[in-house]
Amino acid sequence: MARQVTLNRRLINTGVAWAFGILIFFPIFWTILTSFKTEAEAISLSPSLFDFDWTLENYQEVNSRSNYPRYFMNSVIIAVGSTLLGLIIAVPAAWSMAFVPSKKTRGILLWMLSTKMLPPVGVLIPIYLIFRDWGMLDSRTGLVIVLTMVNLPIIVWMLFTYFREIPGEILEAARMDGAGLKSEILYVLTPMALPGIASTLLLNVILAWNEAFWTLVLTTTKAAPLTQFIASYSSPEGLFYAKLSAASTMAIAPVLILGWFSQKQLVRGLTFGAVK
Amino acid sequence: ETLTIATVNNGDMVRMQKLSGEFTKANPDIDLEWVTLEENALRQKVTTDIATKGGQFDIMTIGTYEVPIWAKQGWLLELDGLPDDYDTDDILPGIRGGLSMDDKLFAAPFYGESSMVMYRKDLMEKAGMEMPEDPTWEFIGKAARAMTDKDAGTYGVCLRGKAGWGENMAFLTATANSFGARWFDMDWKAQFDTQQWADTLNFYVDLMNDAGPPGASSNGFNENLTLFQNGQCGMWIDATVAASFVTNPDDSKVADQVGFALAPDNGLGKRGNWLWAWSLAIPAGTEKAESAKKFVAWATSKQYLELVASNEGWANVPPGTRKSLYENPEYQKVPFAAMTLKSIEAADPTNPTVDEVPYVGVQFVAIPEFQGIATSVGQQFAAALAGQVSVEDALKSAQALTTRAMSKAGYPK
Amino acid sequence: MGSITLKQVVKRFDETVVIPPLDLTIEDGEFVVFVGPSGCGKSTLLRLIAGLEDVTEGVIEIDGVNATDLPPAKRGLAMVFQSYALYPHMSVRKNIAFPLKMAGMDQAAIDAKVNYAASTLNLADYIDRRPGQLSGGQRQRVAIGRAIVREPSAFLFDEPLSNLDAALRGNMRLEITELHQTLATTMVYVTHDQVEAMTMADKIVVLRAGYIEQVGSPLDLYREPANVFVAGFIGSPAMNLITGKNAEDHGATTIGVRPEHFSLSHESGQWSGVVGVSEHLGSDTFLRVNVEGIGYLTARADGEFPARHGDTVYLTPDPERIHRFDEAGLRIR
Amino acid sequence: MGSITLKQVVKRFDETVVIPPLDLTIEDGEFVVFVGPSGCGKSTLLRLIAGLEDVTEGVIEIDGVNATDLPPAKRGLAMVFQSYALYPHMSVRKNIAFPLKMAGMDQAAIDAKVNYAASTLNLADYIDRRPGQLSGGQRQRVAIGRAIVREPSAFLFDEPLSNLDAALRGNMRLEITELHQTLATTMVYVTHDQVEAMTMADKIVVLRAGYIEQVGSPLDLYREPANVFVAGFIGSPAMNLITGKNAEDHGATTIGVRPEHFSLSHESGQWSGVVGVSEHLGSDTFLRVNVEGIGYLTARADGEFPARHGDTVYLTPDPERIHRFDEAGLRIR
Amino acid sequence: MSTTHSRTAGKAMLSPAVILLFLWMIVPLAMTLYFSFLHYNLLTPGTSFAGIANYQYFLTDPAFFEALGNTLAIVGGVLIITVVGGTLLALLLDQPMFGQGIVRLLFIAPFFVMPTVTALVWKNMFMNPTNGLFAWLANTLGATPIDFLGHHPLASIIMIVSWQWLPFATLILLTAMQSLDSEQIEAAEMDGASAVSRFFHIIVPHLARAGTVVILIQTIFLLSIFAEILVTTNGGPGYASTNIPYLVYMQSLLQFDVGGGSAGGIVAVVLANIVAIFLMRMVGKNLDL
Ligand SMILES: Nc1ncnc2c1ncn2[C@@H]1O[C@H](COP(=O)(O)OP(=O)(O)OP(=O)(O)O)[C@@H](O)[C@H]1O
Ligand SMILES: Nc1ncnc2c1ncn2[C@@H]1O[C@H](COP(=O)(O)OP(=O)(O)OP(=O)(O)O)[C@@H](O)[C@H]1O
Ligand SMILES: [Mg+2]
Ligand SMILES: [Mg+2]
Repeated sequence: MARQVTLNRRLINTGVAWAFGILIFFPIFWTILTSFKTEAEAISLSPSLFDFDWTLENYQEVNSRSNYPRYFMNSVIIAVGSTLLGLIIAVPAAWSMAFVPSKKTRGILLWMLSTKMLPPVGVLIPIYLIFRDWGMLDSRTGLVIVLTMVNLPIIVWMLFTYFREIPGEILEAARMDGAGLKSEILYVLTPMALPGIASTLLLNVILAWNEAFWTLVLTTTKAAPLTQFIASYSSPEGLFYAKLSAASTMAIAPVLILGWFSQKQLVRGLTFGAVK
Repeated sequence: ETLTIATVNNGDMVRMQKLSGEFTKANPDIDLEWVTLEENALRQKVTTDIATKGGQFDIMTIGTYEVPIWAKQGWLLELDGLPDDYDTDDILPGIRGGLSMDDKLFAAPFYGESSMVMYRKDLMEKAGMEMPEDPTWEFIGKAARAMTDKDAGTYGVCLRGKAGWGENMAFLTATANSFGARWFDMDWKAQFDTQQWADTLNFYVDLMNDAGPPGASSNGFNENLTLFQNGQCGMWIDATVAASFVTNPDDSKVADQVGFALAPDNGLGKRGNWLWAWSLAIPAGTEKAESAKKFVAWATSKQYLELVASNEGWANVPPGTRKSLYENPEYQKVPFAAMTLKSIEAADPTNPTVDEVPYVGVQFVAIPEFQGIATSVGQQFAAALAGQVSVEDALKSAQALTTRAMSKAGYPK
Repeated sequence: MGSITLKQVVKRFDETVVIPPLDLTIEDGEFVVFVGPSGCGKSTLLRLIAGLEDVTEGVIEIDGVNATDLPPAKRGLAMVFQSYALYPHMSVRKNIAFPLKMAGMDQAAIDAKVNYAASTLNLADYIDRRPGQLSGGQRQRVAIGRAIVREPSAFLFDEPLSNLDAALRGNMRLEITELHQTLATTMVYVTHDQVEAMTMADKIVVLRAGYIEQVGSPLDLYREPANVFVAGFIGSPAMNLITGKNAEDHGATTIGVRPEHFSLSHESGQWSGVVGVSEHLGSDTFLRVNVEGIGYLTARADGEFPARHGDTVYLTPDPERIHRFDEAGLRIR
Repeated sequence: MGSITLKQVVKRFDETVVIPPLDLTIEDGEFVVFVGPSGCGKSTLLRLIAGLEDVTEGVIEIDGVNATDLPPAKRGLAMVFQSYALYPHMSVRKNIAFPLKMAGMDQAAIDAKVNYAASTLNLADYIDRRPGQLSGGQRQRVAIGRAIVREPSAFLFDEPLSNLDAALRGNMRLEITELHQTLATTMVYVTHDQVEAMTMADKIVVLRAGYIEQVGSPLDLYREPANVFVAGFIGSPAMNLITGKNAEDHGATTIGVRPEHFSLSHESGQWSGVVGVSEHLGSDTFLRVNVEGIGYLTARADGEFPARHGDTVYLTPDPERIHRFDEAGLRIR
Repeated sequence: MSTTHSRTAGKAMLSPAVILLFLWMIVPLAMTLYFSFLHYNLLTPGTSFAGIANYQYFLTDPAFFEALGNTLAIVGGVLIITVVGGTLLALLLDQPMFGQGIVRLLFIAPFFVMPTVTALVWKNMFMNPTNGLFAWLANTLGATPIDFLGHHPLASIIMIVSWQWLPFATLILLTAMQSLDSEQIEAAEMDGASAVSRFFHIIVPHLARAGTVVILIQTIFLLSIFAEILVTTNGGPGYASTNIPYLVYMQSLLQFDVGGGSAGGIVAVVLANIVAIFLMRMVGKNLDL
């Protein structure tokens, strides 16, 4: 395999791959570009790539209209909160599945996954009523709990596949060395699985960030995250492409940047043990 | 005290949000929290909330459709004891009637609207025709086809096609009224198997195929507004509030070429225009009733209209709610003011159709089931417009599903 | 202190009996090696002693105290795993300090002990590296260091050298032997390597399917295997086991002759046969000889012994060193 | 048919020269083993022959035809990889049939060949299993089967037995040797196992850092290593290399004595020393003896030789078998 | 590892997750089940027992079968596009090239975008038949712009969703591809397999596990695709792009028919479980969990 690859072939690969890459990325690029246009240019029938008057007025407008920092903070709190809570519940569960497996382990795991297949609309009204009764409508706590439950199966599965790759002997060694369960998990397992835990964390932050059903249904103002922010731009009177683009850019940029920085981690983690 | 206000993300409401600083300045003990959502999302949210007594909102923006239904359920707080200078009697009677039950006001209109024809004078001239003040459907059809130049990207008429009870069905129900059709007979039997409906829908689909823009079945108010502002529509029959947008030179390329006319008729005595008011209501059971009332009164007052006028000019004042506005000489200079008032006055929610009906509502039927049914029917009609089913089949499906839903809901009651 | 006694210990996984009732005594300071074919239960036995598995029945005593229900950490034993089981995220120092930290020892005492262990095991130079940056042998030493600092009453090793290459294995073998001589602590060592078992053990325990076949010193087992199984298992290349008429001549069902106990000649001898494969290692030559009426026998000749495929050679077993077994496979004394 | 000739072959990875100009001829039917320390270029050389790497300079001829630019599949060679490289999703049958299928052979012919190979290699019982369900030795056999069916003009093996345990390795070694005797096809075999090299090869090629240190039959290399490197590399335990006065006495810079070429005594002999470690294997005893003025020497005694840590013993090298090397490390003849 | 102690600990550690998930699943589900037997409309106060009427109406709704078909079409269509496309793109990205890191960044970006934003952007800025970029492209090329959402609603949604998920499939398959033991490819090469044969006989089977994960995860998310439909087509025209979740949504939140919506929800749950069973079978076979 290590035979010389001719420069030509490499150049062709590069060209084709970049072409596809740009094609796939184009909608995002275009959105970002449009956010710097005036409305008239945004909707112009002969769009221009760079040849327009760059303007920040859409961002100013969006900012003056809605309290972006609050939406942003809510998104951060909800995404990070639900992920951390999820980890706290999932780490022990995954530990148990990976290191003390029983005949039921596999079934439990698959059952957990299957709960994710239930369409949320089906249980909307009951959840809404429960939340109302518990006074958790429009509360970040409530949302953190919901998103934790929604993503828990994925967290457990990812952690499980990571933990499974850690040789049980190391945990036994820790046990021989006098570590109790807590020390074993805290000092040995968790640091060893750190890359896996990190990628689990990342994926779940992203999933929670983008969750657009429960976040819309269960929040109004105090706890409303960026999905709500976007929803208020979704179809006003007139198609304000430029403002929509600006709002979209503001909503996706944080997670896009996070995703880009952690891309390697993330992809590796996403394989759910399918790649050894 | 913090008031949570649910509003629609349309231009007038957004403006109110921006101007609300004036209100908080005057009432420093009241804070305002805004939930600005797209119309359908807003409706779902507030309906769920009020029906389950979630208590998340202190003020809700709702329409003439919801008010009578909700008031009947006792979900809304009666708007009594408003300040003297509020002048309830100044509200246009048609609008006020739609927001009252047993003569008690349950929501304050923020703006009111009917529908009318907006057209391009230049294109009309080019086509060698002249728009009367009260056109017939036949004239509209002819003019639209004459104005169409698809190669140049000009389409004779832009009409709503996007499915939804507040989108294409608002337009089509109002239009059907002028064709002599109705939703239900006095026994609550669906009427889509009538010739009147067939005529309505055939006329609409043919017209759009010949003279409408591509993709019309996805066009709602927003899309058509953009098309019109961009100079791609010869005529547009839609909400009167659009008049201020299409005549605003900042946003519209054709601002100086827009003319107005009443919604068309078919000589049957009913015009194809509707009546709607976005209104502010207070859910029963809120603990902040006093403050909420204060805000509602402020936002729908005469003073608010003046505030907008002084900040943004008369053309941007929320229209269609107060007689006094239309008596204001300043406002009369606005090109569409007269036509808007005429249109509003031409609509009669309590007697919307040629034949007698058991319901109220011009472009809707004020029963809870209507939203769902009309949205489904709207889907059928959108499919007909997109050419995916024939007009005949669309009507058949509409008839079937309406009958099903009505019998499920237990009509006739 | 470090005597270990197993009394009627039984281990079942669900229904399968892996260890049938088994008794074993390991004296304080002894180096005991468990050998046996793969799957015979060596690791299981070790893990039972360590407390990493529950015994199904029976009693395990450590230093005369019943330890059957003690958790692993309380048994005062240290274990060195086949995979080393080092903590990859900790430096060598932290790895070695871990058991002390878990025991709640104070930092100064920990440092002293770690430094002492590190210098004993020549680990000082890479005390701050992570295990990933170490060679196999160095890792093995760290694992031992981690075991040593706890001053356990006994060390347990489960095939600790099997991941190393041949040369390193030789060295580490010597190091562990020296360690045993220095510390004089009980060591229980699982391996399936002949050489390790023979050279390191004070006492070898030969297991088969959970049963103890023989317990004894390496040379005892080599010289006087208790039965056919041990005879065939101990020694490399394996003992030639001969049945039939030749065995009967010695009053046995089976007789055994080790390859190194034949004298070979090209001219004359007790049995003649044809060379099948001859393996010349330089130092020795191993011949597989097809002897009529007996079958293939393996014989060791010196490195210079000229023999090629197809040659006829004569084999004479050393009469003193013929092992005799009865029909039950037991040694006839 | 299967001669392979390398003429002035050079291999560079970017700037590092892995194989400096190298000439080598492998005769038809020969069993050639490449040995050398890790990283010396054994695998690279094999892969150059296979066509899996491009040569940087030089010519490779197979059966007298210039094959330098032929793709691997066109060279008529078969390769057995260290990791076996079986196709995990195919049954044994399909694995073996794969090269034939790729060659477009018809199904009946494929079946015949596969069945023949399977029976030759005793694979028939698990012909429908997947590789994942096989033991290491069985997998190795499948890999060989896949190579055989193509009837290549030469087999290339890259450490094919290194993933197997000792016993299995011994068996497979014999099987491959027998296979070579049966097929009489050229085999090129890379290993770092002494025993494999010594017992299997017709010809051993000793490599160091890409250079050929010596080419010859196993016994040639054992008896007459061309230089110190080969002397130390071939033979196990390794030859004792002695410098200084003792060497000068023999007119050499370095002399070498193999452990098996000492005679040992408790009473008298040429060199006296103190036993450090004695390893009793039963069949043999290896002693590490600390000889004054020389250092540690390894010596082999027979299994019964009584020697313990601290005993004094006398070593006498066999004068005939002292290897002498000059200051360049080359053998003095 | 398996002492009584550790097994007890194992159970104790697993139970919070199991119990919480169980509650999260069973409580709302039980309520939904209960509601599904009631006449319960949010807009008309009061409830009454409805028997199986809600199910009857839901299942005989002509929209139901269309929605069922659409659901499967969306899941199937997106899976085919992403898995096949992802494999090919992974193959491309696996080749030596310049700037692979940046190309990977470009590829993965769509996965991070909120579904709502995705739908809004595609609908307005690309697929809009007059102002969209596609229309502009068509006009520039002298063709008639396609009315994507009006005439090919389902295909458009499949396309949008595929755009979102293609990166996921590509990158996982790429990782899998890179994990292929190079000796296997070399062995195949020695065995005379051409590049195409190597692809089909060695690479594709090697990707089976990763492919399974891609299919599993995507199916989980695709079965409840909702935001994309709501934003772009509202399920129309007709029912052309209504899937089961959207249908349930229409019942629950457009008609506020909690009874009918609950019946629909239960039906959706049953259907999802049928899919789940098939899927889990496949997963069980391909992933040694
Ligand atoms: N957790 C377990 N569940 C069921 N059976 C087990 C378990 N652990 C071990 N066994 C069985 O117990 C027997 C003994 O296993 P053990 O690991 O002790 O063998 P071993 O002698 O160490 O073998 P090796 O030399 O291969 O390491 C084997 O048959 C094995 O299959
Ligand atoms: N693709 C490559 N790029 C750069 N250097 C390489 C490459 N492949 C091998 N080398 C270098 O070439 C040298 C010889 O490697 P090779 O694999 O042939 O050694 P070897 O003799 O087979 O070693 P071992 O016994 O460990 O298998 C090594 O120094 C190695 O680092
Ligand atoms: Mg074991
Ligand atoms: Mg190699």
